[in-house]
Amino acid sequence: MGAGHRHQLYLPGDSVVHRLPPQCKLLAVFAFALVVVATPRERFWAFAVYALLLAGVVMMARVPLPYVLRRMVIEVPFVLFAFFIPVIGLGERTTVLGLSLSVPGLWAAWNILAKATLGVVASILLAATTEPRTILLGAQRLRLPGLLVQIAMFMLRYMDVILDEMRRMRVARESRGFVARDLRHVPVIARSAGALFIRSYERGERVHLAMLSRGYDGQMPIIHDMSASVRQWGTALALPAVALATWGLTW
Amino acid sequence: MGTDVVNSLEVRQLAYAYPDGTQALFGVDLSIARGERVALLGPNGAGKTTLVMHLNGILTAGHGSVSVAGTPVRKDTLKEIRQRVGLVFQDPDDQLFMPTVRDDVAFGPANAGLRGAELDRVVEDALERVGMLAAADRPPHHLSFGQRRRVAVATVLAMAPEILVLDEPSSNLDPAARRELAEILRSLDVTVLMVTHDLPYALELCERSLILSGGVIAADGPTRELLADSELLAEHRLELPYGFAIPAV
Amino acid sequence: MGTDVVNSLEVRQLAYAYPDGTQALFGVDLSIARGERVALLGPNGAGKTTLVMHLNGILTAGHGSVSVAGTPVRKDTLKEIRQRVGLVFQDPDDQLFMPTVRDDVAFGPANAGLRGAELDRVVEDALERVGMLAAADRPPHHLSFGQRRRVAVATVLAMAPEILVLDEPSSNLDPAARRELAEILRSLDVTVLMVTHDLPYALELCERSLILSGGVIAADGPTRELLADSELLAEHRLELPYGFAIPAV
Amino acid sequence: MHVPDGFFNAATSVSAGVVAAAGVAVCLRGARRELDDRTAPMAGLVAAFIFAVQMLNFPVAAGTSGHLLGGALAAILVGPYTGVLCMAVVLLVQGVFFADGGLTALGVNITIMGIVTVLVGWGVFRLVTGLARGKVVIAAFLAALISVPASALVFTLLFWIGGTAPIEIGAVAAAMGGVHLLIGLGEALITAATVGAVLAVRPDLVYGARGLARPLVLRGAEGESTTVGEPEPVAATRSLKPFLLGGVGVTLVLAGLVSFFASSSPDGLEAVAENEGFIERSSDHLFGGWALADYGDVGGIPVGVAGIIGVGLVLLIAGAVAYAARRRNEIKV
Ligand SMILES: Nc1ncnc2c1ncn2[C@@H]1O[C@H](COP(=O)(O)OP(=O)(O)OP(=O)(O)O)[C@@H](O)[C@H]1O
Ligand SMILES: Nc1ncnc2c1ncn2[C@@H]1O[C@H](COP(=O)(O)OP(=O)(O)OP(=O)(O)O)[C@@H](O)[C@H]1O
Ligand SMILES: [Mg+2]
Ligand SMILES: [Mg+2]
Repeated sequence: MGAGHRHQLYLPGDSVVHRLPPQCKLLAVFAFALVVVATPRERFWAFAVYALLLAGVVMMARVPLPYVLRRMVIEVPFVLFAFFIPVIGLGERTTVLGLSLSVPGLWAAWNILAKATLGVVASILLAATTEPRTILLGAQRLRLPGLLVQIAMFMLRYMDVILDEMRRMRVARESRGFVARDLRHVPVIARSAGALFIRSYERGERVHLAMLSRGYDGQMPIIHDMSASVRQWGTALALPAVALATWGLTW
Repeated sequence: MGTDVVNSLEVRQLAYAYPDGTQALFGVDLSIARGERVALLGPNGAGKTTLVMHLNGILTAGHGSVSVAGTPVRKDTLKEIRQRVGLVFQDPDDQLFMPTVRDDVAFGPANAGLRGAELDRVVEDALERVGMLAAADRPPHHLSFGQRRRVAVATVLAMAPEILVLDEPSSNLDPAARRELAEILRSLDVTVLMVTHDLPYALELCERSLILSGGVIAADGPTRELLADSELLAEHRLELPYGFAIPAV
Repeated sequence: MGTDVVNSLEVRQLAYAYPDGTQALFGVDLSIARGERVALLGPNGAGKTTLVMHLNGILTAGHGSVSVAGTPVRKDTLKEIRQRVGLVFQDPDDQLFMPTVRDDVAFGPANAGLRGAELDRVVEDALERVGMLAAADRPPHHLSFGQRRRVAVATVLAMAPEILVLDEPSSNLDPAARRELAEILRSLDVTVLMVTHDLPYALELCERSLILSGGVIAADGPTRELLADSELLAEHRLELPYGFAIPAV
Repeated sequence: MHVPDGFFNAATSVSAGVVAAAGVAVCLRGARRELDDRTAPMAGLVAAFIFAVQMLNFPVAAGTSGHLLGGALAAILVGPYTGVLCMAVVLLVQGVFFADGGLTALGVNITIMGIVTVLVGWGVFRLVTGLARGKVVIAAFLAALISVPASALVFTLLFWIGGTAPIEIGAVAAAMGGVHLLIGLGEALITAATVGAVLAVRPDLVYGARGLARPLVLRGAEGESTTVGEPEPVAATRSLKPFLLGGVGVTLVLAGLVSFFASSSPDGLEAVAENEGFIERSSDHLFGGWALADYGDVGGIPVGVAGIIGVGLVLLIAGAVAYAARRRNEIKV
C-alpha cells in the first residue's frame, strides 16, 4: 500500500540534478525536446552536441550508464520502424550492401532515430532523478490542471495497489498448491483477474475515504517546500538554452 | 440522555444497502452523550462497520439521518464533521497510505493547517503514545500487522478529534499494547464509540454498551448488566470467554 | 520430543531479513511433534508472522532450515509441503482472491485433484463448519471482516492438511465463532501451530506454548506454567487480561 | 502506437498539442459533473488499469507496436469526459515517467489515443444501449471493437498530413486498419469481460449503467418490516450535446490548424529535397504532391477517399449518438 515507493524508475541520489526542483527539470526537458524536434535533420553537428549535453547530465546526475541503456529498450519498436522506412520508402533509390533503399526514407529514418532517442534519454533522466510524486507536484506548479494531477497521483497509487493485490493473490494461490505452468492454467488467472479490478478499486476507494476522513480536500498537504530559486531555474534551463544556441550556431 | 443538542452522536432510523444490493442496516437508532464511552457489540456481519462508516460520512445514509454534535452529516458539512470525528478503521491497510509512517501521521494535522515544529511535535507525540516512534521513518506497509494497527491509531490521535470511533482497535495488538490503548482512551477527554468482540475489554473501558444485531440495535444499557444477561448474549452470538468472571465492583 | 523423523515441524537456526534490510528472525529453533497443539505468543513485531510464512515456503530461509514431517522445505518439495501445511493468514484479504466464496474454498481441493460432487461436498462441509454456507455465492471482498476471516479458515479446512498453521485466527471473530473455532480445532486430528495474542484462548486450546520475542524463541513450555510466570510474561509484553484468572484444572 | 519525438513535424506536433489541450480543457469542465467527489480516485484507478492493460504489446506488421488502447473501457466506466482525462493522464505518465511516447508528441498521442477512442467508443456504446436497452456488455464489446480501427484511421490521416517519413501511405493505411481490427477484437473481449465483471458486483461503478438502486427495508423493535421509498435514481442520461459539439469542434480545429501549419512551413524533408535537387521527384507540397503522386489504392478505394470516408463515419456515428441521446431524454421527460 501507499504511494511513492517501489518505483524502480527513480534512482535515489544526491546530485545537483536530483536536488533541482521538479518544475524546473520538467520545463527544461520539455523545452529541450522541442528544440530537438524543431532542428532540421541535416544538422548532424547539432545532434552530436545535443547528445553530448545529455551525456553531461548523465555524469552530473551520476546515473549509471547501463541503467539508461536498459531503459532505452522502450525505443525498440521505433528503431525497427525506422529501419523499415528506407526499404518501403519512396523517392530516389540508392544501393547499400546490395539493398535498394529510398534516399528520403533514409533521411526519415535518421530523423526519427535521432530525435526519438534524444527525447527518450531526456525523459529517462528526468524520471531517474525525480520521484514520481514530486514530478507531479512540479507539473502542478507549472499550472497543469489540479484534477489531472490528482488523477495521475491516484493512478500511481493504484498501480501500487494493483501490484500489491496481484502479489497477494499470487501468494494465496501458490500457498494452496497452485503453480501456473502452462496454458491450461490461464482460465484460473483470468477468473481471478476479473476480481482484481474490483478488489483494487475497492481497496483504493477505502483508502481514499480514509484520506477524506483525515481532512483531504483534493490537495496533498505540502509538507516539504518546493519553491525554486532563480539560480535553480538558471541551472535547469541551461540545457535547453545551450541546445537552442547550438541550433542557432549550426545554421 | 439529554436533548438532541448536547448529544455527540445521534442516529435516527438509519438504513443502508451496499451497491451490490446487500442491505446491512435496517433502521438504527442511537444517541451518545458528550464524554460517554460506549461499546458497540454484535455478531460478525451485524452491520457494525457499516454503521461506523456513516458516522463521519464515508457512507451516505440510504434512509434516516446521522448528526454529530448537533450538525447533520450532509455533503456541505462533511469537512467539519470529519474534523470532529476520528475514525480508526478495522483494517489498518485501509488507513495507511503515505510513503512513511511519519508522513502518514502528519497527513491529518497538515490538512488542518499545522506546519513545521508544531506539526513534528504532534506527530512524534502521537507515535510515542502508541510506542511506534522508532518506526517513524519506515514505510507503513513494511510493518507487522499489529504495528500497522498501532500506527493507524496514531494517525487518528494526532488529529485530536472530539469524538473517537474505533472499529475493533484491540484486535492484533499484543496484550500490553491492548492495555496501553485502554489507558490512552481513558486519559482522553473525548466521546468514544468502540466496536469490539472482546467483551472483557468492553467492560473494562465502557460504562455503556449497545448490541447491534441483524442491522438493528437489539439492546442498549450498562455494560455490566448486558454482560450478566447470558440469555441476551447467547441470542446475539456473544458469550463471556473461558476463565473470565465479571469482577465485583 | 522424539526423534527428528516423527516431528511435524522442525526449525533449525532460522534467520531471515526482509528485502528492505529489516532482520526479523535471528536464529529460531523449534520442534513440534505430530498431533501437538502449540501456541506461538509474543509482542507485536516479534517475527511471528515471518516465522509462520517460512513453514510452507512462502518466505525462503536466509539461514538455517525448516522441515515438515521430515521433508526439508526446498524449491523442489514446495508442492508437497503446501499440500501438507495449511496456512491461515493474519490478514484474510491475503487469502481470498476468487470471485465467489465457493470458488475460493474450492480452489485448494481442486488443485489437489478433487472434482464434481466430491468437491462440492468438501466445499460445503468446510463452509458449514465456519457458518458461512449461506454466503457461498457472494464475492469474498464484499463480506464483513469477521466473515472474511471465517471463509479464510474454511479455505484451509477444505484442504484437509496434516498441519494447520493459523496466524491470529480468533481476531475479529465474534465470541461464538471464537469458541466454535476452538471446537473445530479440537475435533481435528492434526498438528496445530497457532499464533495468538489472546492468552486465555491459548490456554484453552494449547497444552504447550512458545514465546517468540525479538526474533528468537524466548520460552517454551506448558502454557499453564508460562502464563503463571508473570515476570516472564511482562518481559515480553504479555499479560493476562483484566478479569481473567487461570482456572484450576 | 505511442508516437515518439521526431515522428511528426514540429507544426503538426504543436497543432495537435493545441487540439489536445482544448479537448482536455473541455473535459475538465465536463468531468466535474460526471463523478462528483470520486472523480479523481475512480479515474485514477481506470487510468492505472488501462496502463496495466496497455503493457500487453503486440508486434504489428508495419514495424510499429500495437497494443490495447482502453479508450472505450474508460468511457464506459467513468463517462466520456473523465474517460478522456484518464487517457490523457495515462499518456502523460507514460511519456514523462516511462519515456514511452515523445514529450513533443504528447498532443498527437492524446488526440489519437485519447480523444478519438473515447469519442468513438462512447458514441457506439450509447448508440447500441439506446437501441437495445440493457445490453451493456454487448455495447461495450462493439464500442471497443470499432474504436481501435477508428483511431488507427485518424493516425493515418494525421500521418498523411504531417508525418516525417515518405512512405507509401496506402500501405500504412491498409496495415494499420487491418492490424487494428484484430487488436480491436482483443480489446473488445477484454473490455466486455471487465465491464461484465464490474456490472455483476458493483453496477454502480459502470457509468453507463447507473441508476439501479433498490428500495430499503426498515425493521422495527418487534421485527415488523416496512419498505421505504426508492432512493431517487442518479440521472444516467444527460444531454450529450456539449460533449459532441466539443468533439466536432476539436476535429475541425485539428483539421484547420494542422493544414494551416503544414502547408505554410516546409519541413526538413523539403529542405533536403531542395538541396539535393530532387525536388521534381518528391514534389513541392506535402498535400498536392503526395496526394497525387503516391496515393495508391487500398482494395480499390483511393486512400484519400478512405480517409474522408473515415472522418465521415466518425461524424455519422456521433450524429446518430446525439440523436439517440435526444430521444432517450425525451422519453424520460
Ligand atoms: N462492500 C460490501 N458490499 C456488499 N456487502 C457488504 C460489504 N461490506 C459488508 N457487507 C455486508 O454487510 C453486512 C454488514 O457488514 P459489516 O461489515 O457492517 O459487519 P460487521 O458488523 O462489521 O461484522 P464484523 O464483526 O465481521 O466486522 C454483512 O452481511 C456483510 O456481508
Ligand atoms: N514486508 C516487510 N518488509 C520489511 N520489514 C517487515 C515486513 N514485514 C514485517 N517486517 C518487520 O519484521 C519484523 C517482524 O514482523 P512480523 O510481521 O513477523 O511480526 P509479528 O510477530 O507477526 O507481529 P504482529 O503481532 O504485529 O503480527 C517487524 O519488525 C516488522 O516491522
Ligand atoms: Mg466490521
Ligand atoms: Mg503477525
